[in-house]
Amino acid sequence: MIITYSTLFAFTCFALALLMNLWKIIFAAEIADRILALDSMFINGLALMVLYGLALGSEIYFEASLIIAMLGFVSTVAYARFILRGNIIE
Amino acid sequence: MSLFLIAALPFLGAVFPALLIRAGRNASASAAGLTTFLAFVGLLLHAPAVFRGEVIQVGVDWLPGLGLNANFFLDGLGFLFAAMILGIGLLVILYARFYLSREDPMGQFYTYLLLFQGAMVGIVLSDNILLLLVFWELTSLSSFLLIGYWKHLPEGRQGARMALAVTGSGGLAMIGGMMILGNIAGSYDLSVILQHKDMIQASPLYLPALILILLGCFTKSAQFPFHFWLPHAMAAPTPVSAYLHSATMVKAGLFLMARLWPVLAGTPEWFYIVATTGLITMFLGAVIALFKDDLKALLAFSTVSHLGLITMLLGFGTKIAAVTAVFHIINHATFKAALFMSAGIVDHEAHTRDIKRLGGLRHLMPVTATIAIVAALSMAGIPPFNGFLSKEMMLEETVHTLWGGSHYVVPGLALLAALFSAAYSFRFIGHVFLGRTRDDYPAQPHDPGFGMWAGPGLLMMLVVLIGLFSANLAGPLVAVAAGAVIGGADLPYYSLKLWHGLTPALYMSAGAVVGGLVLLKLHAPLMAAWNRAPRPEAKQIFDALMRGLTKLSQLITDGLHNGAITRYAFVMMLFIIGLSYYAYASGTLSLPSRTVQSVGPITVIAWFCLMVATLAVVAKHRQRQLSLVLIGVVGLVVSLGFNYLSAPDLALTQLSVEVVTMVLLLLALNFMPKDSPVESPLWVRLRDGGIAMIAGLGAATLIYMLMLRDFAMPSISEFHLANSYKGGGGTNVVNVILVDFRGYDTFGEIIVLGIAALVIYALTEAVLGTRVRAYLLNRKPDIPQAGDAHPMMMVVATRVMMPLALMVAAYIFFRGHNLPGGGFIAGLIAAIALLMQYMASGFSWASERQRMFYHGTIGSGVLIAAATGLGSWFSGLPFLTSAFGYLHWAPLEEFEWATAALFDLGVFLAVVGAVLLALESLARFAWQPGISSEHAMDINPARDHAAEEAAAEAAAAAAKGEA
Amino acid sequence: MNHFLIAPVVLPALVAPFIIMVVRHHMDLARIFSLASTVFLVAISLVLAAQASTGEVQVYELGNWSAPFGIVLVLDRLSAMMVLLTSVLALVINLYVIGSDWDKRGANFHALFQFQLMGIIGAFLTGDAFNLFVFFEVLLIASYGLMIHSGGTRRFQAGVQYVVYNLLGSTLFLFALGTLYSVTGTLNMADLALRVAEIPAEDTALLRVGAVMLLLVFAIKAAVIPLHFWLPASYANAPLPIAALFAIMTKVGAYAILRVYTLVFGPDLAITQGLAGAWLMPAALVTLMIGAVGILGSYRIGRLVAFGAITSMGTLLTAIALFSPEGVAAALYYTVHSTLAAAFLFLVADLVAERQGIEITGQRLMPQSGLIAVLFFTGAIAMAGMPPLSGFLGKLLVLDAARDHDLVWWIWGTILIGSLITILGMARAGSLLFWKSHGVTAQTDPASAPSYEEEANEQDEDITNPRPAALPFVACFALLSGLILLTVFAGPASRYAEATAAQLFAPEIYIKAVLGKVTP
Amino acid sequence: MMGGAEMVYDYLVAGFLIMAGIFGFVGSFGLLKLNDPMSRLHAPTKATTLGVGGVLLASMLHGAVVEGNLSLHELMITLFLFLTAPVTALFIAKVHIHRHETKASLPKAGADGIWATHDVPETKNESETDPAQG
Amino acid sequence: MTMGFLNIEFLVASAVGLLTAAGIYLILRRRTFPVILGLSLLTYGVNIFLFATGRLMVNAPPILNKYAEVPYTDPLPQALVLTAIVISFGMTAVVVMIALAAYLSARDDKIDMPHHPEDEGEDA
Amino acid sequence: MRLLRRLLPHPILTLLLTLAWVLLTSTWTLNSLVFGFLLGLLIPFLTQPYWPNQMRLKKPLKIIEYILIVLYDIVVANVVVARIVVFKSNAKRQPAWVAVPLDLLTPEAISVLAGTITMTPGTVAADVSAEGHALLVHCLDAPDPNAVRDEIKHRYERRLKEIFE
Ligand code: NA
Ligand code: NA
Repeated sequence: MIITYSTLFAFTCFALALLMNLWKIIFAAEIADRILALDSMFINGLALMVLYGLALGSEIYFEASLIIAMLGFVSTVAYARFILRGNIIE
Repeated sequence: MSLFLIAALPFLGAVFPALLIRAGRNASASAAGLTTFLAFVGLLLHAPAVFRGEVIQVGVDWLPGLGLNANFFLDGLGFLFAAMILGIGLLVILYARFYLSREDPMGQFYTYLLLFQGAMVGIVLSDNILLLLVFWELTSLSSFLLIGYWKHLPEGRQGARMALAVTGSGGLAMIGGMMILGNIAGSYDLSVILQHKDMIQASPLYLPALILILLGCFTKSAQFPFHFWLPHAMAAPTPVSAYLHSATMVKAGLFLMARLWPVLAGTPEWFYIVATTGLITMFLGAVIALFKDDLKALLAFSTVSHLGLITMLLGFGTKIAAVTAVFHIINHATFKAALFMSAGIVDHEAHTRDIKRLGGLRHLMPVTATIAIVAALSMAGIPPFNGFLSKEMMLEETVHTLWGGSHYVVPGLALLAALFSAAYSFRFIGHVFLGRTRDDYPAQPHDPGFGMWAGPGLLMMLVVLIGLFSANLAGPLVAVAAGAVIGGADLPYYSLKLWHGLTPALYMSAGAVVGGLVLLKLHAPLMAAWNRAPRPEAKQIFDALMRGLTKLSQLITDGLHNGAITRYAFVMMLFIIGLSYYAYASGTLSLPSRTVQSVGPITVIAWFCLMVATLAVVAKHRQRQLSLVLIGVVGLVVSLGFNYLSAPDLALTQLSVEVVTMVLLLLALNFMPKDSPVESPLWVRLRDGGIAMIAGLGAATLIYMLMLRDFAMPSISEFHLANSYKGGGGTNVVNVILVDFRGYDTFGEIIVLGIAALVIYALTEAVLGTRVRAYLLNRKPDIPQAGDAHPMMMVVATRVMMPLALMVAAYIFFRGHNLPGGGFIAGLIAAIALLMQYMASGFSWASERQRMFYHGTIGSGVLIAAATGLGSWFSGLPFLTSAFGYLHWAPLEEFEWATAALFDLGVFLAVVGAVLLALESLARFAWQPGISSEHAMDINPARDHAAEEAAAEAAAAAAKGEA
Repeated sequence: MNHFLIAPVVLPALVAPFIIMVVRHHMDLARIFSLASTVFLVAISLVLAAQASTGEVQVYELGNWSAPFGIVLVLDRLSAMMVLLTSVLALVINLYVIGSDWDKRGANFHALFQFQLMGIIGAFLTGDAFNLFVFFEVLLIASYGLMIHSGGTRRFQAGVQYVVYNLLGSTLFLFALGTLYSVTGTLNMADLALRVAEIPAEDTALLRVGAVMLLLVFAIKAAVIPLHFWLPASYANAPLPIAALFAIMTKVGAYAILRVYTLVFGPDLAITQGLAGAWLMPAALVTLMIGAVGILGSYRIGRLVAFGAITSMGTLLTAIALFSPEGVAAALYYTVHSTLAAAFLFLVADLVAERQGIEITGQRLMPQSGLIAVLFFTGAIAMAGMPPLSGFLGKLLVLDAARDHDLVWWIWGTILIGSLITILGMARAGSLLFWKSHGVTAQTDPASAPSYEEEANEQDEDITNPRPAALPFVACFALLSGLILLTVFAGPASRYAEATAAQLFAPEIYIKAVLGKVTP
Repeated sequence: MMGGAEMVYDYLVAGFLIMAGIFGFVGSFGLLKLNDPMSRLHAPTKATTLGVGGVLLASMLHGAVVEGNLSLHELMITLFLFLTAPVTALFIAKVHIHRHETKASLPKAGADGIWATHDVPETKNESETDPAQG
Repeated sequence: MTMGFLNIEFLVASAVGLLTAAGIYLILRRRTFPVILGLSLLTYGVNIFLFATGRLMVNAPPILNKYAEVPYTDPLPQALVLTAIVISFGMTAVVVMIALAAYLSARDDKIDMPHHPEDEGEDA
Repeated sequence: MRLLRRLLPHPILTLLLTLAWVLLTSTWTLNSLVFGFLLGLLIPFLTQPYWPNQMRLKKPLKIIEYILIVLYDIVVANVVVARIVVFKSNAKRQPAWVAVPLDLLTPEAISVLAGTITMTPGTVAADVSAEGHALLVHCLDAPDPNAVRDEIKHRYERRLKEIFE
């Protein structure tokens, strides 16, 4: 029971975090903030995924989380490198 | 000789002149002459039978399903025409040998001529109207080549195109008419059709068929109002004119009217259309001919007039008129061919054919003058020449013909036509050959060699002989031919002779001759009046029409296909939406059979993120990098959604594909503008938005309604769920479907990837082979670059992250058959792992360290997948049949093996190769001198330190050495 | 199990990777392998055609999974005919490309060419709707590569449009397949046919949407107005020998319409009434007319032939839209003709373009113009459907098949008037190309020539000095011989077409062969 | 009936979850609230990471106790995050420095004189060979 | 806890609709880049559409469970979507490269081709 | 020995990868261990060109101590940051740049230090100097930047110097 409620709490927190990230992505004045917000969004999404697996008692969703962690990093670096160098694989 | 051979000989012969021209002009001409001669002899061999009234028939099936058979038959009419075509053809070949100059490609000429001749022979021998159509259109095409033979003359190609346009369109109309005719009669065989007069004339489709067929005949035979093309065809060399206008091309229409006379003629429709057209043409042609200064133009319009005459006769629909028509066909062929050839000789010798610049030639070229004068007198209807005979018979017929209740219309106009006809004939004689000898010819004319005048000379003999001994000489031929025209019925009474007594026709003839002389006398003032009179110039009208048509076509074509894919796509959407909506609205929809499933707030928040991000992409699409970030959000949420909705494989795939795509787009964006300008006006944006919303609404409604209903029958995927483990050896049903149940799809899919990489590679080669390369080399970055291209921390992190990522790839690969994953995702992750390395230390640095042969990787992936599929052949099983089993090696536990894993390896390799090849291509675009760094990271104090120490040591050593 | 069915797909799928792995840098070897593969394809296709001509429908169960659960290949007269046509055409074009060195003007030509064949043949043989999608994509992506082969600005620009337009088509394909699967629960075409027949009458709307979307997908491939816009620029800007190969690609669309709308949504099926015939016929007629008008209005040779291809698709679809055995038989005969004719004319157009550029108003003197003029003239005759070549017979067959149709006058009128405009357009182009080029006076100042011409010339640098190779002419004459054979043996050819049409209108044979049953 | 040990586990899991939620929220909240770009970088890189760490711990513990199998999957994700978060932060900081900081607005870079992001070489090395030709 | 009228089917359908609409709108823009973005969005839309044709289920992944009788979602559309994703990935890569090539060659990324009207020539 | 170094270029990485495999598969079986080890040998062998130099640790066991310290710092200091973020107004907060001169030389060590700085709350490693002899650190709220610099050098860099150099 307590786990259910705490899971729901965590769900809500991360979902709200997602919304805040989205807000920042769209309305930030700075590209750095947008990249940052997208990175956070990846991580918050990952958290939601893990929470979902926890709530369902399933391990099926683990790979997705793993991939999100990896790909969030790659895309953040790619976006940042684009700003820094233009060519991201020079 | 078989009719097949007769019809085929000219076509076979057409090959030789073009080939033999290298052996000389004589060889070429002889080849042409010989084949024609052979065909002519072959034809004559049938003469006895034909004159006995027999009909020779041969045939084979060609396209029996359609009723198109290669059936030929030879009756009197066919014989007459074939004889004219081949006989005059021979003379033309002879004549042309001497007429054409050295510069003219003679081989081509004879080839075209024989093609044309073959087509004509085909028309007159066909016993199947579809076959006849084949030859009919062939005459249009081959005459196009003949008329345009002198390629350097603009008049040549214009005349050729005009002839093709007019006769071609008539021919197409005729196709329609013939199809109708065949459908009424139930057969396309002429011999059958000719039996069904009543059925055809009673059919409601008789009139359309008649009009369409007549359109073909009239255009071909230059009947009013289609007569205008014929004079322009005079741009052709004179032998061509002689041939086309005496015996062949223009006679084809007459032939067909005669051929179908038994079933089409005799109705009021026939009479009023055909006779009236003929009458008008006859009159008009004669009048215009009088005012032509060009010899060939004069003859051309006289041809028009005489064709009108024959058409009118056929149009009368009476048997005796038909006989007269046949007789005049023969006569006209003889004198007109002789006249054209004479005119050609004049042109050839005097270098002009302008009547105003000619005169008195009888002294300079007596032989030619004799021939031309005799033929012209025949044309004028002067006894005792053959033209007189048929013309008088014609006048006689007009007297008996009522038109719209009037006795006078037909004879009156016919008389006027005869009068003008006499006048232009006299002018031809008088203004060219008679009169004072001139000394201002462009060249000094004299009679040509025998070869050139032999043909017209022979024809002149015929003109005279037929005139004198018509009953004996032409009688039998007229009889069999006319017998064929009137369809086997008994011939009416007629006699072919010069003197019929004092008939109205004689008075009319006399009147015409006198009137003709008067007109000639008055020619100068009449000509002046004619030139003053406004009249439509057919050529200009036609030209304007054609130019207009071409312009209109260009306008339509360019207007529709203006290169704007935005518009193409819009039209496409509109059409798809419209038809889909129609399909939906015209069907029936049952009530939902499933209930909706409720959702929690978290899901709604995720959905909200997706929707907002999507809208933001649209709103911010001009800021390209931002829109890429936003698409990243969309991809992330979609992946989360797939996971939420029980599709972990999809989530993995979607996410990895999205990241790789994003990287490719960023790499491409590096070279492209970073913003899109505002280009479409507001209304366009509203319009596009409107159609987009309708399409979106449609897609949403469709899937919503689909989701609320069950499958009409159980889905085949129940089988997949039930057999995935038993038959495929895997618990991840999606993967088993991909590598086993539907492995063939996956095989196609990796080939798509492989091809994509090949295309990208080829494209890169193509682009970098052009001046784009120089541009790229000199290109300055359009956003300022920061220092430290390869940060130390990134490099160090990658040294651990990349092996870990590869480990993850291996993990995803090996477990895919039973749990989410598989070769494709593993391939993408491996590629992303390498991408990490490229981002850390640069593509050049990394690829110099480890050469990857991307082509080889892709190729081996496809080959492995294919080989795995082929492996099952050895067990006698179909392509891509999988096998699996379990291995036990002590002390390890049981391993599962599956050929599907090998197949998946192919997938893996293809994916890795494809992604990396794309990355490599983009790296090549970006390559600039100095881009490749020597070190993995730009900043490395340890390296500097070591270098300093080494330098210090070296300095110390050097110092020691010095010491 | 008759492995011949899969052979024409697997062979190029093996040869292509082999070429890119092993002989990528050896053009001669690549040519040999590519050519050998194509020759083998012809041989295999002949075997398949012989097998299919017995009237038996053969099925190949991939992965040893029976239909409808796995993917099956199906060989019937229609697929055999299309495969044979494809491989013969491919062989000829391969010869041409080798002879004219087109394959050296860009990378990876032969591999892409083999994959292209694999895609086309795979599409003809498959019995599965989703697999058809996959092979459509294979053939499309290969065609993207071939279309932009050797590069050039306009080619790239046209390439972008071609890809984007086709991606829209592919998306629509997925929408259609999803809808059909969602309603019926199957993807196998024979199984679809069975299930569609069982759909209750009160629930047809969604199925109808799926059916019409599928038809539209094929209509895009078949270049039906107003979905044809991708064609002119793509074909005109592709290397012309490639455009010649593309002559078969529009036929893939026509084939798919025939297949699906005789097997699954047959003309007698009540629930899909009004979806195909009602609009397809008028659209086909307009297509025909637009193509003809385009021929008359074209000022570049590639574009001229491209519109010729559209016209012939219009004619072909007119015949298909009759949805009668006679119409289909006519359509099949015409398919063979128009494929050969369009390919032939594209090859001749390339001969011309190589010698005097792509502009129809060109003033340059053309070497070997006599022979090429003859070829062009013959090609124009074939394309316009004039006698004596098979196009005329094909057209007569179509006209004859249409005689009982409600729109018979429209059909006849359009076909005949369309032919006339085509003839006029071809005559105009031919006389400007070949007759005017002998003219002594240049009428336009070359300095004022528009820049895109330079662009076009830049792509083909040695247009004034083509190698006097015989192979391109051999290829042209091979196609011409094909046309002549099709004319001479029109009887047997049309009998095969009739038998094929009869087989299509008796789908129970196909269904029985695939599923082993004819009722669910 | 719930045993005492399980109860402890439950509370532990719940504690982790609540901590995770708070940190996750704070991380993204900071992104909104903090007013200078470099400060904004702090919140998500750390708080979010820790938030996820909490979730992962909770998941691991939950798996071990409730499901009865010790799954260490989550450690792998944690490892990834800890490896990547500093690099992510570095890059975003570099973006900020590149676009908004100058040599003067930053503290002196010790003996090296300049921070790497500002250290743009004036000329490029021309001696490299062209891989496109190879 | 449920959200009133909202249900999974509605959320998915509206997502399909919006992605499709946004994709089409961007495809109708005049530069290659937004068109490619539009194609990406449209691809998302159609993939979700295709996926949803198997009907939606939560917590029923098509991974066979040897130990318990659990419901499975329809695996077939998932396999189809996977194939479609891969194919559209290849297509996107190609179109990006061609668009880049076109841009670099023409130095212009307009997607509509410049139109050259007919030169005045001899028509008759 | 040389052969061994080529086959096993980074033993620690091999161990890490083997561990990763076991973590991934989450099955403690011999199969998993053997397979993971094989991959752990294979992958570093393949990626060796990208990590050319050998990394040597002077005092490997000190790592554990270091990790524990850092973990502790992370947890404790996160709470501090959370408080600052949520409760401290922007006006009162005193963000600052700090330049940290480095004694460390090897990239690995510097990277670990920078990572530590970033992961421990309140500081982010933002850049290195042009030659790598200083780190640029940003502090979220540092009334005394010098104290931050000293703590970094004392608490982390010193330990890393021991471990790595
Ligand atoms: Na899988
Ligand atoms: Na697949």
